[in-house]
Formats: sequence, C-alpha cells, structure tokens
Amino acid sequence: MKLIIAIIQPHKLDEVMDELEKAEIHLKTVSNVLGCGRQKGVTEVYRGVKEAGNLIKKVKLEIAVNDKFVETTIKAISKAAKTGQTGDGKIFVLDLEECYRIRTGEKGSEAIG
Amino acid sequence: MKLIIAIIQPHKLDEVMDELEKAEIHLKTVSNVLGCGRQKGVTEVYRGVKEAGNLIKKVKLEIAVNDKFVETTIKAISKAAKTGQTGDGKIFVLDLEECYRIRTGEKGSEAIG
Amino acid sequence: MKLIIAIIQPHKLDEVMDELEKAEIHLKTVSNVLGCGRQKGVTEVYRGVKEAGNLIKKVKLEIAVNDKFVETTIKAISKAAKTGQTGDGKIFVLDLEECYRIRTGEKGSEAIG
Amino acid sequence: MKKILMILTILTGLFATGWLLAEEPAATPAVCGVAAEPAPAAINTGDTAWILMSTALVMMMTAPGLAMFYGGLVRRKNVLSTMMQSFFLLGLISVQWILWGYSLSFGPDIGHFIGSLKWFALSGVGSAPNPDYAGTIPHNLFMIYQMMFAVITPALITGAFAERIKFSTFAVFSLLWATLVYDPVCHWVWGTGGWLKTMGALDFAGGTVVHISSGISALVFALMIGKRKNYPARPVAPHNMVFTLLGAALLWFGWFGFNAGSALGANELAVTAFIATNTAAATAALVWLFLDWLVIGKPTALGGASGAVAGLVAVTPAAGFVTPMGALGIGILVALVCYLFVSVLKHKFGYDDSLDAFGVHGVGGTVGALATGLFATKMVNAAGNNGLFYGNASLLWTQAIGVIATMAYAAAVTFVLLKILDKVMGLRVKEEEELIGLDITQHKETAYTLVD
Amino acid sequence: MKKILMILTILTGLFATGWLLAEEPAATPAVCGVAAEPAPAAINTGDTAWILMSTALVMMMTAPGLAMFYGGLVRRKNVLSTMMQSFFLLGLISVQWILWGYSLSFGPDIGHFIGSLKWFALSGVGSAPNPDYAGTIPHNLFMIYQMMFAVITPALITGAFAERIKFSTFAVFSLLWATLVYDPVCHWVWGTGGWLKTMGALDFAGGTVVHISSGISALVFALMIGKRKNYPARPVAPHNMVFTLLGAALLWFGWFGFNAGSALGANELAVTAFIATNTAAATAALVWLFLDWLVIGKPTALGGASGAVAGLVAVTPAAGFVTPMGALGIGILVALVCYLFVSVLKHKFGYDDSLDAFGVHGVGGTVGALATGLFATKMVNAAGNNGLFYGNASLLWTQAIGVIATMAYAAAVTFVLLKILDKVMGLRVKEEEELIGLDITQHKETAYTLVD
Amino acid sequence: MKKILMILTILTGLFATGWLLAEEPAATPAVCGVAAEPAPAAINTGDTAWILMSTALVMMMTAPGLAMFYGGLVRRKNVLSTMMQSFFLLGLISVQWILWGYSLSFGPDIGHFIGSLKWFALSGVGSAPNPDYAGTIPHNLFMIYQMMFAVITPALITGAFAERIKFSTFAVFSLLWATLVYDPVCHWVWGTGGWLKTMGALDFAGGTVVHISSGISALVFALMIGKRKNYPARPVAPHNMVFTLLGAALLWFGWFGFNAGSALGANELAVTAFIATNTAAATAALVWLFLDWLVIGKPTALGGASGAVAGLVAVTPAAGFVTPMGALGIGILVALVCYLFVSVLKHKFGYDDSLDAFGVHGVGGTVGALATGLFATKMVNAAGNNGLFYGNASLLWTQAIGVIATMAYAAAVTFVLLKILDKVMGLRVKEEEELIGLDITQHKETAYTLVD
Ligand SMILES: Nc1ncnc2c1ncn2[C@@H]1O[C@H](COP(=O)(O)OP(=O)(O)O)[C@@H](O)[C@H]1O
Ligand SMILES: Nc1ncnc2c1ncn2[C@@H]1O[C@H](COP(=O)(O)OP(=O)(O)O)[C@@H](O)[C@H]1O
Ligand SMILES: Nc1ncnc2c1ncn2[C@@H]1O[C@H](COP(=O)(O)OP(=O)(O)O)[C@@H](O)[C@H]1O
Repeated sequence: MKLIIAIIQPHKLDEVMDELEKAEIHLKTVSNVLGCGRQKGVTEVYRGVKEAGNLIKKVKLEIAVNDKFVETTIKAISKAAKTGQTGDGKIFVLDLEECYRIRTGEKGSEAIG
Repeated sequence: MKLIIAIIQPHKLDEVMDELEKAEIHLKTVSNVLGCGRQKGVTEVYRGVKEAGNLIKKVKLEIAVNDKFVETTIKAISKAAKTGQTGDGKIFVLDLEECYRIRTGEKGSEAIG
Repeated sequence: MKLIIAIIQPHKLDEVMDELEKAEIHLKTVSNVLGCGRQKGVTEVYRGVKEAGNLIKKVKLEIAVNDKFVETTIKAISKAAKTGQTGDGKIFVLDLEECYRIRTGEKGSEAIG
Repeated sequence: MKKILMILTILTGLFATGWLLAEEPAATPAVCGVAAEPAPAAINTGDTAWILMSTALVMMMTAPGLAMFYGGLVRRKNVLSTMMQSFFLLGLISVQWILWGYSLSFGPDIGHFIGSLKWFALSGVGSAPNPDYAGTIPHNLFMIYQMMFAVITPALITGAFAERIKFSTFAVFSLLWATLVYDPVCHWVWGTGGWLKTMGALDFAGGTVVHISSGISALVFALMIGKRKNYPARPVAPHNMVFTLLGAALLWFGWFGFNAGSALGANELAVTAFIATNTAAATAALVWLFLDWLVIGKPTALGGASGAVAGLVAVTPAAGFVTPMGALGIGILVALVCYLFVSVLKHKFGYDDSLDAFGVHGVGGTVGALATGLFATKMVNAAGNNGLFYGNASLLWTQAIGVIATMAYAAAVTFVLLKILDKVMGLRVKEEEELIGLDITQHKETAYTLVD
Repeated sequence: MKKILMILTILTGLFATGWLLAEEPAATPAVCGVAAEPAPAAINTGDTAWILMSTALVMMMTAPGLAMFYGGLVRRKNVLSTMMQSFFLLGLISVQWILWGYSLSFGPDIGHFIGSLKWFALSGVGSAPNPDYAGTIPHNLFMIYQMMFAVITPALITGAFAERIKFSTFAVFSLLWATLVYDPVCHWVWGTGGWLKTMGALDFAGGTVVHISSGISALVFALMIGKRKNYPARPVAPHNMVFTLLGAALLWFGWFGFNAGSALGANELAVTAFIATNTAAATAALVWLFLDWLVIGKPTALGGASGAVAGLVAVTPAAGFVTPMGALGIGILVALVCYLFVSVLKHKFGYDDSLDAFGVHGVGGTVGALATGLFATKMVNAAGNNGLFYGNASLLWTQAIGVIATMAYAAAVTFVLLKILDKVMGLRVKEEEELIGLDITQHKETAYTLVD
Repeated sequence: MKKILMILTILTGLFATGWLLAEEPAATPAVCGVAAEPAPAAINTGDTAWILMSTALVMMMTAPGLAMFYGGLVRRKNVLSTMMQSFFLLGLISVQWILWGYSLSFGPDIGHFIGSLKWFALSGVGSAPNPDYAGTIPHNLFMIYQMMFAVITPALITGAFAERIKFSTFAVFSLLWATLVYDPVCHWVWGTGGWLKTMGALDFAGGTVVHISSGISALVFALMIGKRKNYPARPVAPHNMVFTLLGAALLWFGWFGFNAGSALGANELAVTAFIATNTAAATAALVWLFLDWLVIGKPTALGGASGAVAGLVAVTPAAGFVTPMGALGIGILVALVCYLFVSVLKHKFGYDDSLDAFGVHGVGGTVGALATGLFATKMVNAAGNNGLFYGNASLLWTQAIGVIATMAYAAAVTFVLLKILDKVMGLRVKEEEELIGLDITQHKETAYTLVD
C-alpha cells in the first residue's frame, strides 16, 4: 500500500477529481496548503507595496491506495493537473505500512478502498 | 517509530482527544481537511441548487509514536471515533525514520514523547 | 529521498524560510495546523471562561529532499525555529519512495528540486 | 406530510387575510387615507423624520446588529442557525404585530392587563396622531416604531438556547411568547390603562418590557433545555470575534434610535436620552475593561463589548429621566453587577445561558429598572419622577414591583409554554445533530466553504 | 500604452472640467448660493432631514449592502472583484450623474423621452426647491437623492455576470448603460413630461426604473456572456453566508430610505411606504422559508434572505399606494413567483444568472409593477390611483405597458451595447483567469491571507 | 499590585464623581431641566432630527467603521487589538469629553488658546441652544455631536502604531493627547474666541482639527515607536480585505453625518456639504483607481477604498464652502497627492506608518485645508470666504497658517508625550509578543477559531 501526496494548483482540483473518479479512485482527502517553489505568483500589490507572493495557494491531495493502483493514480493526477507552466506541483509516494477503516475495524488493503 | 495519520469526523474530535489522553498519548497535531469517500454528506441546498456535498469536513490527526504505542493509539482512536456509519474515517500508519525535538535537539524515540 | 515534516511556531515561519533559503532549500509546502503538546498556550479568556488553550496554532512545513540534503535541512530548521521554550516543535523524517514533477513528468531525485 | 398540510393551511390563511383585508379599507376610510382625512392634530415633520429614522435603527439592531453579535460568539457550525433566528423573527413578529400584536399591546385597555383586538390588522390605526401615545407623529408611525421593539425582544432570548434548539420549536415558541408574554407586559407598562403605567412605574425605552421580560425567559429556557453537550467541560470560544465586535458596535449605533427615539420626537428629551445612552455605554465598557484587567490581567475585546451592551441595557429604562452623571453612575453599577453574574455566578450555578441573554439583559435590565428608582429626577424630565437620590423613596418601590411582576409573569408563562412544547414538539435537536452542527442539520447550509 | 493614453485623456478631461466649472458659478449666481438667494418656497427642515438621511441610506445599500450580499455568494477567489463592482459604481455614477445623468433624467423634457442637457454639471440646480419634483426640500437634495438610485441600478446587474466579467468592459458598459438606459427610462417614469408618467403609470420608488430595467438587462447579459466554466455541473456554494446575511439585513435597513424616502418628506406618505416596505419584506421572507420547508425539507438562511429581498423589490413600486394588507399580499405573491424562477425555472432554461439579478430584481420588479395595478388605492394616496381590486382595471393595463416598454427598451439597448463591446473589448476574462479567480487576475489582490 | 491600586483609585474616582454630581443638579436647575426651563430660543425639530442622526452616524464611523477598515488591514493575529483601540476610545473619550473635554474645547475662552473648565461635567450645558455654536438645536446636542469628532480623532492615529503598541501606553497616551492636543486645537479653530477662528481660517468639518492634528501626530508616533519587526522586508498583506471594504463603505456613509451634519441643521448648507462630500469621495476613488491602472497595471480594491477615504478627508474642511465642481477638483487633487505619499514617498523615507494614518489623514487633511483656500466661494456660503480661484489670495495664506500652527503644535506635544511615556511605561510590546501577536498577548483572545 502506498500513500500518495499530490500538491496541485487549486483551480485544477475539479479536473483532478473528475479524472480520479474516471480512474475509479474514489477515496481521498483534500486540504489547503501554501506552496513555495519555482513559480513566481501573480504579484499582489497593496497600496503600492508588492507582495513577493512567495507563498502561493495550492491544494494537497492525500490518497491511500493499493500497490496496483499507484500508477493509475499518478497518471490520472498528472494528466488533469498539468498545464505545462511552473507551479503545476508535485506528487510524492510514501510507503504505507498499515491502514484501518474505523467504521468496520477492517485493516490492510481491504480497508483502503 | 511510526507516524499515525487519522482522518475522523470533526464532531468526534473532542472524544478522540479525551480517549488519547486516557491512553497517555499527549502529543499530536490536528488540522482541517475535506474528505471524499463513501459517505454522502448531508446535501446542502442554495436557492434550490443541491451541493452534492462530495467534499465533507473532516479532521486529521498526526501522531508520532514509538512502536510499542502504535496499537494503543489506534485502539483509542478507533474506539472514540467510531459511530458505525459511513464517514467514520481511516487510520494510516507510516514508518517514521527519525524524529527531532527542536527545543532540545534530542532525537529518536526520546524526542517523540 | 526523504520527506521532512516540521511543526514549528507560526511566528518563526519567516525566520525558518530565510534560513532554508540560505541553505539552498527552495521548495516547500506550508500549512496551518493545531498542536497539542507540552506547551501550555497563553490561556484565552472569554467572559471569564478560560480556554485551556490545549490546541495551539502551529505551522507545518513539508519538504521533500534528496538524501544528502536531509541534514542541512534539519539544521536550518532547528536553528531558526529554536527559542528554547516548550512549543518549539518537532521535525519528522519519512522515507520518500518516489517523486514526480507534474509539469515535466520527471521523477526521482531530479524531480525533487 | 402533516407538516406540509400545516404549512399550507397557514399560507392559505395568510392569503385569505391579505385578500380579505385588501377589501376592507372601505370600512375604515378615514383611517388609512392620507388625503381623505383632514388631519386634526398637525404632524411635526422634524419629529416624524427622527422617528422614521429611529424605527429603521431599531430594526437594524436585530439584523444585522444582534445577528452578528450572537453569530460571532457561537461555533462555526452554528453561526447561520444563530443569525437566522434573529432574521426570522424580523419576519415573523413584523407580521404578528400588524395582525394582532399591536392591538394587544396598545389597543383599548381591557382590565389594565391587555389591549383589546379592536385594532386587529391595524384597523383604526391610521395617519392621524394618537395623542395618548404621541401627539406629533402619525399613529401608524408609533405603531411601526413599537414593532421593532417587539421584534428584538424575543431575538434577545435566542442567546440562551443557541447551538441546540430545534428550529421549528423555536418558531412556535417565539410566536406564542410574543403574544402571551411580550404583548401583555408591554401593555402593562406602556399601554394606556396598563396597571404598571397607572401605578407610575418608569420605563423610558423598555428596561422592563424588553430586557427583563426576555432576560428572565432566557434563564428559564436555558434551565429547561439543558446544557450544550460537553458544556462546561469544553468551553466554546467565539468563532469570530470580529463579527461580535461589529455586532456590538451596530447595537450601540442602533440604540440611539431605541432610547433617544423613545422621546417620540426630535426634542430636548431625545437629546437627554441620547447623551445618557452614550454615557452609560461608554462608562460600562470602561469599567468592564478595568475589571478584566484586575481579574484576568488583561482587558479583553469581548469584555469591552459586553460592558457596552450591559451599559446600554441598564440605561434603557432610565435614559429620559437621568442626568449625564446619573447615566455614568448607572454605567458603573451595571458593569459591576453584570460582570459578577456573567463571569462568576453563572459558572457557580452551572446553567448554560450560552450567550448570556439572562446575564446581560435580565440582570442589566433589573439593575437599570432599579437604578431608575435611584437616579431619576424631575429636573431632567418633569413628566418623570424623583428617585431615591432626589429624596423620593417610593419610586424605587414602584420600580421593584414592576420588576418582580414582570419576572414572575414572564417566567411562569415561559415555563408553561416550554413544558407543553417539550411534550408536543421537543425542544432540542438530537445529540448527533447538535454535534454535527445546526447549520447543516437544521438548514442544509454551511456558512463557509473551505476550498475556493 | 493605448490604455495609458486613454486614461490620461480621461484624467485631463476631468481636470479641465473641474477647473472650468470651478469658474462657472458666476454664470449661475442665484442657484448655488444659499445666502445670496431669497428662497422663494420655504424649505421644511423636517422633510430635509429625512431626505438627507434617506440619501445616505440608499448610498449605503450599494456599498456595503449589495457589495456584502453579492460578495458572500461568490467564491473566495472572486469576492473582491464582486464587491469592487458595487464600490466602483458608487464612484463612477456619482460623477456621471452630476455631470450629465441628472440632466438627462430630470432636466427639461425633450419629446417625452429624455431630459435635455440644460442642467449639465448641475447648472441651474440649486437650493431653491423645484416644485415639479419636491416642493419642500432643496432641488439639489432631490438631485443627490436620485443619484443614489442611479448608482444602485447598474450595481444590481453585476449579479448576472459575476465571476467572469472583464473589469474594463464592465466599467465601460456601466457608464454607457447608465446614460443610454437608466437615464431615459428614469425620465419616462419620473421626469416631468416623461411619457409613462404622463400616461399615469405608477412607480413609487422604482420598480420599473430600478428593478425591471436592471433585471432584464441582467438576463440579456447572462445570456450573452455565457455560463461560468463548469456551471451548472459544479454548483458554486456561497463562500461566506454570514456576509450575505449581513448584506441582506443592510439592504432591508437601507430600503426604508429607498421607499419611505420616496415620499420626499417626513410625512404621512413616508410612514405608509415605510410600513408597506417592512410588511412585504417580512411576509415574503416567511413565505420563502415555508416554501423551502415544503420543497427541500428545511428552511434555509439564504432562502429567508432571498425572500426578504424579493419582497422589498416587489413593494418598491407599490409602497406609497397600498395598505399594509396590500403589502402583505404583494409579499406572498412575489415570494411564490420568484421562488419558482430562482429555484426551478432558471435551471430548466439553463442560463447562468449567477446571483439571480434577473430572478429577483427582474421578476420581482415585474410582479411589483403589476401588483401595483391590483392593490393600489386612492384611500391610501389620493395622488395615486385605484387598482383592479378597487374597481379600476385600466391601471393594471397602464402598468403592463410600463413593464413591457421598459423591458423591450432596456433589453434592446443592452443587447446592442454588448454586441459592440464584445467586438471591441471582449466581455469575458480568459478561461485560465476565470479558473484562477478574478481577484488576483483582475485586481492583483486576494481577499484573505492564509497564514498570519 | 501597583496597577491594581491605580485602577481601583480610578474606579473610586469615577464613582465619587458620579455620586457627587448626581447630587449636583440642584446647583444648576435651569440647565438640565427640559420642562423647568422656558426655552428662550425655539428649537427646530428638523434641525434637531438631522443632528441627532448625524451624531449617531459619526459615532458609527469610529466603530464599526474605522475598526473594520483598520482591522482588515492588519494581520490575523492583531485584528482584535486594532479594532479594540477604536472601540476603547469610544468609551474613553466619551467620558473625557463629558467631564472636561467639551469645556476645554468650547467653554468660555481663555486667551484665545483654550476653553475654561467652567463647563466641567457639563455644568451649564443644557437644552437651551447656545447661539454661539448652533442657534436652533439644544446646546447639549451640539456637545454630543462634537464628542463624536473628539472620539474619532485619536482613533485615526491608531493606524500608525498598529501591530506593536502596548495597550496600556496607548490608553494613557490617548487620554493625554485628547486633552492636550485635540481640545486646544479644537478651541483654536471652532471655539468662540479661538485664535484661528478669529483670524478667519475656514475648517468646515474638521480638516485641521481632526485630520491634520491626528495625521501629523501619527507620523511622529510612527517615527518614535519604530518599524514593525521585519518591515519592510516582509510586507504585510491585509488579512481580510472584505472587512476593509466594509469599513471604507461605512466610513463613506458616516461621513455624511460628519460633513453635512456640520451645517448644524437640515438646511441648504447641509445639502451643499452632502453633495460636496459625495462628489469628492467618488472622484478621488476613480482617480486613485486610474493611477493604479497606470502604475501597477490593474485597479485594486484597496486603491478604490483608499481613494474614497482620501477624498472624504480632503473635502472635510471645504464641504460647506465649495461648489460640486470645486469638490470634484479637490477629489482629483487629493488622490494625486495622497497616492504619491502612500505608494511612493513613504517607502522612500522608510518610516512605518502602518495603515497610512499620516499618508491619508495628515496629507489629505493638508491638501483639503489648502484647497479650501483655493476653491471656497461666498456664492456657496456667504458666511465663508472667497478662495484664490475667486480672487482672494489671502484666504490661502490664512489656511496655511492654520495648517502650520496645528502641525507644529500637535507634533511637538506628541513628541514630548511620547518621550515621557517611553521612559515611564515603554511604547512597544516585547519583540516576542509582537511576533506572537497582540490579540493573544495583550488581550488573551484570538479573533478566529480554527476547528469548529
Ligand atoms: N521538494 C518539495 N517539497 C515540498 N513541496 C514541494 C517540493 N517541490 C515542490 N513542492 C510543492 O509543489 C508546488 C509547485 O512547485 P513549483 O516548483 O512551483 O512548480 P514546478 O513543480 O512546476 O516546478 C510548490 O508550490 C510546492 O507546494
Ligand atoms: N484511501 C483513502 N485515501 C485517503 N483518504 C481516505 C481514504 N479512504 C478514506 N479516506 C478519508 O476517510 C474519510 C471517510 O471515508 P468514507 O469512505 O466516507 O467512510 P468509511 O471509511 O466509513 O467507509 C473520507 O472522507 C476521506 O477523508
Ligand atoms: N508525537 C507527536 N506527534 C505529532 N505531533 C507532535 C508530536 N510531538 C509534538 N508534536 C507537535 O509539536 C508541537 C510542539 O510540541 P511541544 O510538546 O508543545 O513542545 P516541545 O516539542 O518543545 O516539547 C506540538 O504542539 C505538536 O503540534
């Protein structure tokens, strides 16, 4: 089992969600984060003061999947999230040792889906 | 050492915190996330438009523990967070390679608690 | 490759960012979290009711780095985030199996930086 | 299904009334008609301008004023439910007042206890001034000005049962309470022939009518509905103090309409009341901040806001009868007493008056009513009376009777109402709904989105 | 570069105008001077006080009222852009009105269709009352009171194109629309000599002038600019319902200035309008909540707010002509019809009137204009007329003509304007900009920070 | 302990005063009493209505207006501390004004420099009009109207030291500043006998008294307290621009009370001032937006809001003396100058006037005071004077003297005060407290919760 963490552009969330649905990846957890990367944000200006915009709004997806779904998931995300411009984001894959479904007490790869 | 990540119902946070305290797990980090899972959220309606509610408010707990505490932690969370209805959430266990306490510079299992 | 997760005091964020820049660690993801630890927060009081303040605002940094940068990164964070008082936070190191840059499709240690 | 039928019935009823009465003016040509009627007493445009504006100001106190003040104090998941209670009452009581509320409160007296239904649906309430109430403004302006007081009073109670009430029960309760508690008490104190008025009890802008009646009912409600889950073990921090400060400031602003408007004209008395209002609010805010500083080491923003509201409450019955220095004294007094109740005694007793509807309005109103018996002076208002400090002890006594009677009556009726409603509809939402929050479970909405 | 030149030209133009006209008073000594002129008709201070205040209230309806109401309904990334549209119009139309808007609307009649430019830059618009419009207040007070109506009307339209409009196009459109649609329609209905006025069409406070004209233009705009990306597949939840409720309550508050102020004095008529306004708003809010209860099982806060606004819209043309019970009937009617449009028909037709500018203002305004033809009665206002329910069918017919003429004219001009602007400047931002949000792409700002 | 004793002493003092003075009316029977006194000059109800309302509007400018405007501009962790400063001053200066502030400002003249303490605790300030100040409204209405100006002035300064001030020092500073700077300057300009008034300096609604005095003091304060940690390296983005826009709109709304209220009646002059106010605000907002467009490529919401406020500031001294076109000219002028200061010069000089209290109020007030010397014309107000553009160069000179004298005096006293307070109490919080935020460290509160 793997835990896939993806950092994407916020306005790509809808498309990524759709693409994941298509790929039958239904379960995920989403949160707001701020990214600091190569991308220079659109500079914000307040009374003439430029905000370097070095922290840019991003969305983080966390998806726990069985090993055989890893590639599908990554492809789906990459496809939908890609614009070709800096700031598109990253996908990280971590090893997931164990997984429990609280409701049923199931564990392992049964619990994940 | 393990890093335990739990996604729970927001209104169960208080009980989970209490149960963890009882199990002597004092240190943790909490954040807001949105979950997309089996659970169909209570549909929201705005001027007749139904919000599918496919992103539902959840709370995420991150708890780094020494190996011997893993089971206690998982039990405590499961016990308190369980309602038996879809949406109760998941617990993920990752291997934690190293841990530092910034204040003292301690590392490893000393630093964790 | 490692994924470094650091929980720090919010008001130390600026300094930590600066120190990481100096150490040439440019890419990172930041988010708001609430920490529950040893630190007793400044108690908040609302109409005489004391908020135990057991959930204290913290900032979380997630930084994916190549192995040789792990130590530099940890040092940079520790140095800048340390005040010597409880609440300074923790640094967790996880093994990172894979990493993709969405924009280019690169993977592995090329993709990380 | 039953519910749907019920609603349909109500809707049809409203419709019918509308239609029917749309035909009715023929029956009362002289009252609604502006042009048809040779206005006997002349209307003063300055007075009218000020009361029009005051009416708008008091309307604004309920929503957004109180809605924001209370809304900021609850948790994120209950903010809409809390705000909506105020907003809903603006709709509900506006209609109730026009149909029968005004008539019960100010209509021709029946046994010094209540008004008759003679003015049902405003029949007979036209543009000609009613010198019993206000000789220089249209009678129907007096009517709608008073409406806004009837609206805000049950809205104040909502602070007691926030975060756990069933919306339907709240709606029914409010309609009954307005009719059975507010209208009679209003008649006692302000209606021509009302027994407290006749007795000489002073209540310039509603310390008894508005604040004591709602405050004591809030206490009864808090006791009967029970505490919020996990209270007081897990204190609830205000989810948005900016909203609360915004609401408090709007309340202060609107209160000028409430108190200075109660002079029912743009005259010297209005100015007196205006100054007293501002002075008491300012003083009570300062004293509360000092107390915070003493007791918890720092002045708090919520303390300042609470003090200001307490000061405004307490000066309400006194505003037209006291000197600026009297108002200052009232401000000090009420801050001390309310601070004690809100920050100390409530926790001793352990009831969950969630947003301190009793602690601020009930207690503050009582302090104000009694303080009027101390600080009132005929030098400020010849139509008033002298209080204890001006050598007349009897006024204090009269004031106390007003307080006690209102408290006893409001508490008793609220108690009976709630007993019945508890049986018939239930007061609280289910525990799980309470935990999940009222916004989503009672209204299918959430206040804030999390991602864009 | 071209843009910069354009702006510089405008700036210089403004400058020049300022300077030039600063010299001009010599030419119109009698009109601006307060002291210089022996006021022929006496000004009534009470009336003046009320209209001063009403002017401020109507100003406040646009910002913060409408700005908060609309701002809460959009997504986090578009809130500033939405609020700024209202705020910007306050600036833009204030200047337009002073320079030529007032003259076109209320100036000496040209062919029953429009005012002349004789009052350009307020030349001739001084303190002396203009008995054609308001005999007891300064003429220039009437001018600035009417200005606030001219400001809010295009602001209402912004609800139709929220979250995708190009700011520059919006600015140009608004200026042209105000001049080519608002000013003429205003003249027809309210200007001395205007053809609808002459014909006897009743529009007390702007049902036709304000709400129908903007509502139908909003529909045309929504159709021509097209749907928001992903609409309706991904419904947009209001990002901050507290702001929306705050805005709705402020609109209600300000509407007293809008409707009761339209009596142009602190008189019996103002009180009539005030009561009608409050009654219709309250009733429509209640009915909408009941409908929510029936249809989706729970009353919603947004439903209450929408109902209140719909009620306020519909009572606008009727406020000074109907009894309180008539207002109640209008409230019921409009809630039923608007509910149908906003919650059902819009989705059937599939256009993206994002914040229901047409559904509430266009539809509600039409209901109100026609209902005036039903409920109006001379018993309330001898200067008005009787409607169908009082035995006069012809008024309904006149009202219908007013509605149709306004709709046809406003829709046609808006259509042509948009066709041209689409060619010249483009209506929408780029798709990517829309996805990223207008705040950052159109204004280089974001509304909220994420870390302290 | 010392602190507690201090507070107790103050409390007791307030108490004593309250009690004592509650006894005092006997000594001044004729002044407080409404009925007791045969009003010699008749009160005009229309004028009174308008000034009552204007007083409420100006009160509302401080809180919630300014509190929201400033509160949105700071960081999340400092929003309560910022809002509370405005709220607190509403309490503090209300009491100060009643006790001695009004007497020092408007009381019987001493050497053209200050009022005497003869009117301490409002002794002698009753309902009878004081024709020196306003002949048609009660004297004590004039008093409380002026109070609201005294409240907002020190509140404006809080923009300069936001996010780093010690609350206790702020409280003491404000009390002293109000007494030693505001009251005398107010007397110079508006008090009977004041030297600037005698000299003929024009300041219709407080350009000098309110904006220059506070603006220049803000600059001195910003320089003496030093920059915020990490400023300007890390610019501070406004944490909630919606609050800032809401605040700006409320300020605009309230400013009608500020400027048109300064006519002290519902008369032609009030209308003149109302129009000038709106025109200058609108124009300056537009020009600022154009400048944004030119300089940074996009119009910003904060730019629009800043422009509007700058326009309102600048028209304040001129409102009752200029034509609408004059106001338009002032709006253009002030936007250009303030834009330069706020967006360019401040960063050149490098001082940290955090929310531009000096840049907008100091600079804008100066532009306004001087522009009054250009645009004023007797055709608008015979009681005023002609400015340079109407052939009278001397007024500009007089205006300049007023500006310079006020700047010099306010700066000097502020400097000395701060030197002393820095020694005695310290101006800033500890660095760590500043980093953690003032809300939690100075007030034990946070504005927003993070989980429900
Ligand atoms: N090494 C990293 N560790 C943590 N987060 C990263 C890392 N690299 C990128 N990110 C996240 O991905 C986002 C996009 O990265 P960026 O460098 O701007 O664009 P790109 O990946 O297209 O070069 C960043 O804003 C940051 O949130
Ligand atoms: N595979 C997964 N990856 C990431 N998050 C998950 C995964 N499965 C569940 N979750 C999180 O757990 C929450 C609850 O899951 P859900 O399927 O709704 O209920 P249940 O676990 O009771 O079947 C989801 O909303 C989501 O936040
Ligand atoms: N074992 C843990 N698991 C998850 N988060 C932790 C853990 N220990 C500490 N933290 C995070 O680090 C923060 C600081 O820890 P705390 O115990 O208060 O101070 P210190 O590390 O200086 O002793 C906590 O608020 C929490 O967010």
